[in-house]
Amino acid sequence: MTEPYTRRELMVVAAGREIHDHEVVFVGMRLPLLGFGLAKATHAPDAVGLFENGVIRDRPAEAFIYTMGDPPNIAGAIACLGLMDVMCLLQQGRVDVGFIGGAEIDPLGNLNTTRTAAGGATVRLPGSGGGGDIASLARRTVLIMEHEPRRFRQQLDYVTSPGHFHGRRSGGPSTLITTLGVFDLSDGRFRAASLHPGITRDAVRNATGFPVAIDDSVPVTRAPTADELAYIRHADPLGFWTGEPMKGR
Amino acid sequence: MTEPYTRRELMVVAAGREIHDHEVVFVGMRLPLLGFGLAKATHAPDAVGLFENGVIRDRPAEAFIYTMGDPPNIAGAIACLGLMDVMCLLQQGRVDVGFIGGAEIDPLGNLNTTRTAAGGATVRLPGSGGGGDIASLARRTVLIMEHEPRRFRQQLDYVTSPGHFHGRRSGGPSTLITTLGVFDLSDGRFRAASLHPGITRDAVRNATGFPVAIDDSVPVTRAPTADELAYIRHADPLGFWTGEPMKGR
Amino acid sequence: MHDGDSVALGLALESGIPFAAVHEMIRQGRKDLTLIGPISDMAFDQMIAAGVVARIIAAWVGNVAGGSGYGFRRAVEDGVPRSIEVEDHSNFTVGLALTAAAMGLPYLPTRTGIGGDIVKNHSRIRPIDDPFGGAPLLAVGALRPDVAIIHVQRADEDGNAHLWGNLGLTVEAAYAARRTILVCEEIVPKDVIRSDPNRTQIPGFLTTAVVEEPGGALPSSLQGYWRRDFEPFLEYHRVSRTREGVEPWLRRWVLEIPDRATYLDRLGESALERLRVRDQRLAAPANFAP
Amino acid sequence: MHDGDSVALGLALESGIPFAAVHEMIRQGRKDLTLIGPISDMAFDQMIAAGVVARIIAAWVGNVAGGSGYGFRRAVEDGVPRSIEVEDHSNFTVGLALTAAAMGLPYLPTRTGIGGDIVKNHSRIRPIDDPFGGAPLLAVGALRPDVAIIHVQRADEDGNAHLWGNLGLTVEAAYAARRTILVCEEIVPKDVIRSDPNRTQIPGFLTTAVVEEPGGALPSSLQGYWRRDFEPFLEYHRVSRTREGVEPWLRRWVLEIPDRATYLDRLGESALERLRVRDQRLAAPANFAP
Repeated sequence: MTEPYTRRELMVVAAGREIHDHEVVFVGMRLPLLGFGLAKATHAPDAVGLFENGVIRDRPAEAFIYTMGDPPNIAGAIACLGLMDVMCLLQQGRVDVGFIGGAEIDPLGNLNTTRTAAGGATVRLPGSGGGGDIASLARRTVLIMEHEPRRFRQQLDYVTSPGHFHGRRSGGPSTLITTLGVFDLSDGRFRAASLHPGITRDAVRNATGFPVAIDDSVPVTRAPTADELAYIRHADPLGFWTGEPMKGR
Repeated sequence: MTEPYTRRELMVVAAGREIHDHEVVFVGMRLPLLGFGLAKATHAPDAVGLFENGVIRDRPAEAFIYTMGDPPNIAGAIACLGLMDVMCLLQQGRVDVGFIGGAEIDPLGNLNTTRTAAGGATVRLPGSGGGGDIASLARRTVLIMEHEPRRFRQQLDYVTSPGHFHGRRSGGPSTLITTLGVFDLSDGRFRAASLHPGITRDAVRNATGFPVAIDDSVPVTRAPTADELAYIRHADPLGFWTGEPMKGR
Repeated sequence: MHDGDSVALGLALESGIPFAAVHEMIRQGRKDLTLIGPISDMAFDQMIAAGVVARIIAAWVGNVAGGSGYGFRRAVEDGVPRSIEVEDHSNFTVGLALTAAAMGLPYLPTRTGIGGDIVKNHSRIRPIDDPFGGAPLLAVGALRPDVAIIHVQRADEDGNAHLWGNLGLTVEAAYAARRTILVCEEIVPKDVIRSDPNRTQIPGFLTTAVVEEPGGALPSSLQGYWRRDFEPFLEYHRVSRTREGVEPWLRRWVLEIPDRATYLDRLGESALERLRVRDQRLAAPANFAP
Repeated sequence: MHDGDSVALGLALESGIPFAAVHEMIRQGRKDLTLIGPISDMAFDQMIAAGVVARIIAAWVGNVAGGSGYGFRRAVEDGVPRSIEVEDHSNFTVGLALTAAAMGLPYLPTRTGIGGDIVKNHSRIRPIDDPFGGAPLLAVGALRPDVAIIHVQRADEDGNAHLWGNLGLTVEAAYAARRTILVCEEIVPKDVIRSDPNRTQIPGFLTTAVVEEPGGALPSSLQGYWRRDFEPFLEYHRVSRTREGVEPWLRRWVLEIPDRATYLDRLGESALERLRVRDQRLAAPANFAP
């Protein structure tokens, strides 16, 4: 009987599992950052993390960081390069996996973080940041989203970060981790790989604005181990990211 | 009555005069390097020197250097950038004047440092180094040469460093400093600006394998002052560059 | 600085944002500025909310801690306090545009963005063929800011700058800009700069002006000098939800303050003490002896 | 290293030339190597004279102190000891070719060389139009070396490298190469590297192997560690005038020596003492405390 955990702690564990040992990882903030630290602490000790500001780390920051530019993320880094350096490594294909979040997603794994008319009037969102670049150039991408009907749309108003498209030469979304489950997006499918404990097929279907394949045999997302929870709570002691709903960018 | 000086000391002084205060100078080795130091010590205290290896200096090296990469040229530099950084500044038009030497020259100020059949059989020369880039991209270039008939050719076998050519959009050779005189090459002319003391018009004509304009009123190259000589002999105490004939690259 | 200038700032992403200069531009009531940067955290949002901006060339405009930039949204969605144009980029495409200018080139090729909407019908980006017969590419046109404003740890009086920690697009922008203005924590003797030429990110002949303004990047961080002051980012995010909320904030923290020194006084010594870095974690020695 | 590999070295120009690796490649009797670099000082000339080179991609091949590279001349002019192909470049075009590969691009545009013969009928350089309608440009095709060999001051066991002083094209080549081999003066604990992440020029995941070989760059210099040993350059220039002169030199200084340690013994302790940097001129402190 495992101890209680939040849905975001479960998502962090799922994110960590997407990182293999020795991989070069384009790390985002929030859940992927925790997932990277968790992977380093468990099954991927030799993974290396790149940040879009040019920072390269082979271990997580020693203190909690709110942004990738916070001083604890610089102190003890193995390199502080420029943004162009890491983007060029990305374009060269030296980055194995990148994490991206989005406000909206479509069945091909396209993400929108630029503008949406989903609610009627057009709402301006912050924009791409490095998301569009990671989506274009990483060998594979892992997407992380709030699983809500208004965010899972058959047709996006704007594609900020390209998913699978005709003529795509490499990369593209491999996995989507949501508040309801984990989904396999490789080669343009949209198939449930696991549902989080207590989440029904109908709950997923009702929260997804387009058809999603869910096998009868779909497993339950593995619960975090005590060690995994211990790591996450050490890294996010106030539950800033794992206790409350995810935020914007 | 000034004290005796070598022809190369005279050339150093002439090179120094080509540098104006506050200019950004792509410095070569040997005579131009001494000329840069001389200009800094006299009329151009705020000139800045760039080297193709990425070094930027606002004062000469503290010790004699044989190559631009020698440690005394790094210690006390204001910046050590990369080769691409200084080349990009050059391509941007941020470099006012660059110095280049060559094995052969033609009437348009084209230089050959790649290969020549002047002596019959083809002789392979070292190549461009940064010379071709400085010739292409500096706002103006100053050329430095041994003045010998075999080097001053109507037609070169190979143009390593472009001089004036049809369709040239900017830059090009402005001045040529030789062992016999100083020549104005601006806008494609080849005109004697001054002849070194004791050098006759005929001596120049006989040493130049193509027509050269020499006014009857052509002045004599101004002799080095005692201060200028003092600087040069302090900077090149053994006469490594100013006592003996110029070398290769 | 002139009205209508294009200004690159916030180039190191979340750290070293020259807020002192940002607030001074607002105080001076600059008009029709074009802001250029990768992500600006809340600096761009404050300038937009203050009405000094006509155009944005950026990859992301918001508030890193909070998400949305409400000043940005009001300007784009409702034209309040004025409408602005937005040239959308990714971090890489805005970086390529600045790098092209830094290299003295009209454009740079790239593969980023293909298949997405950012690069479609973009005024600065167009499809090109690979002259060597490879896959199709995009050409990102050069972007030369009128001014780049850069906060660094130390510089000499000639504007040779030592900068460490985050770099982002700082160097590319300094090379690309027509004028580069340095704000530094300390103006140091030339020999400090000369002691470590590899630490010089910006050579002085690219620098137009140097201003000594300690704490000029607060509330953003500066490695070895200032921690990030997190609360002001959240506070601004809260109050900027409405125009009625942001205007008093602008008066209190920008318009009614003559300069950065007063801003720091208003923060208070206990806050400054909490933010000032006192510990030392020095770089391992590097010997430049010849 | 394999026969037929393309090898980039001498990337910092006159300093940090990995002569220990150069001599080892000669000892191993490598065949048909392609050498890539801006200028190589006498390293390329020695490899050519030893017959291990089939092709040169460089801006300048000679002996900086002396001028001509006689081994290079014999190979090009007379096919002795074997003929070689030469792909001529300027420093900028060979840098652009490596940078294009480092950026993951098929080419980079430039204006350098227009009007000269280097860029005419060049296998890697062709004329292109500016997609934005400006003046004609040249496209320099990407150059991806099989191996880059780089001598640095210090690295950790993962191959994160601190390098200072001359950089030249070192970083671009490390990014561009399929495999990067580091030769360093000292392998240091990771915390030394981590103490100054801005000094890290090459991140470890680009490094294939790290070799600790103090003095491995002699007779070229390495900032803070070794002065340039000038005489061997002049001596090699003298003896390499003829094939009969260079072969005994190669035997004495390369072929009959098992390794770099023996080379240093043969130089003698007094020479090493004269070349070893004992003074300290340390970089000004940079604080990375968070």
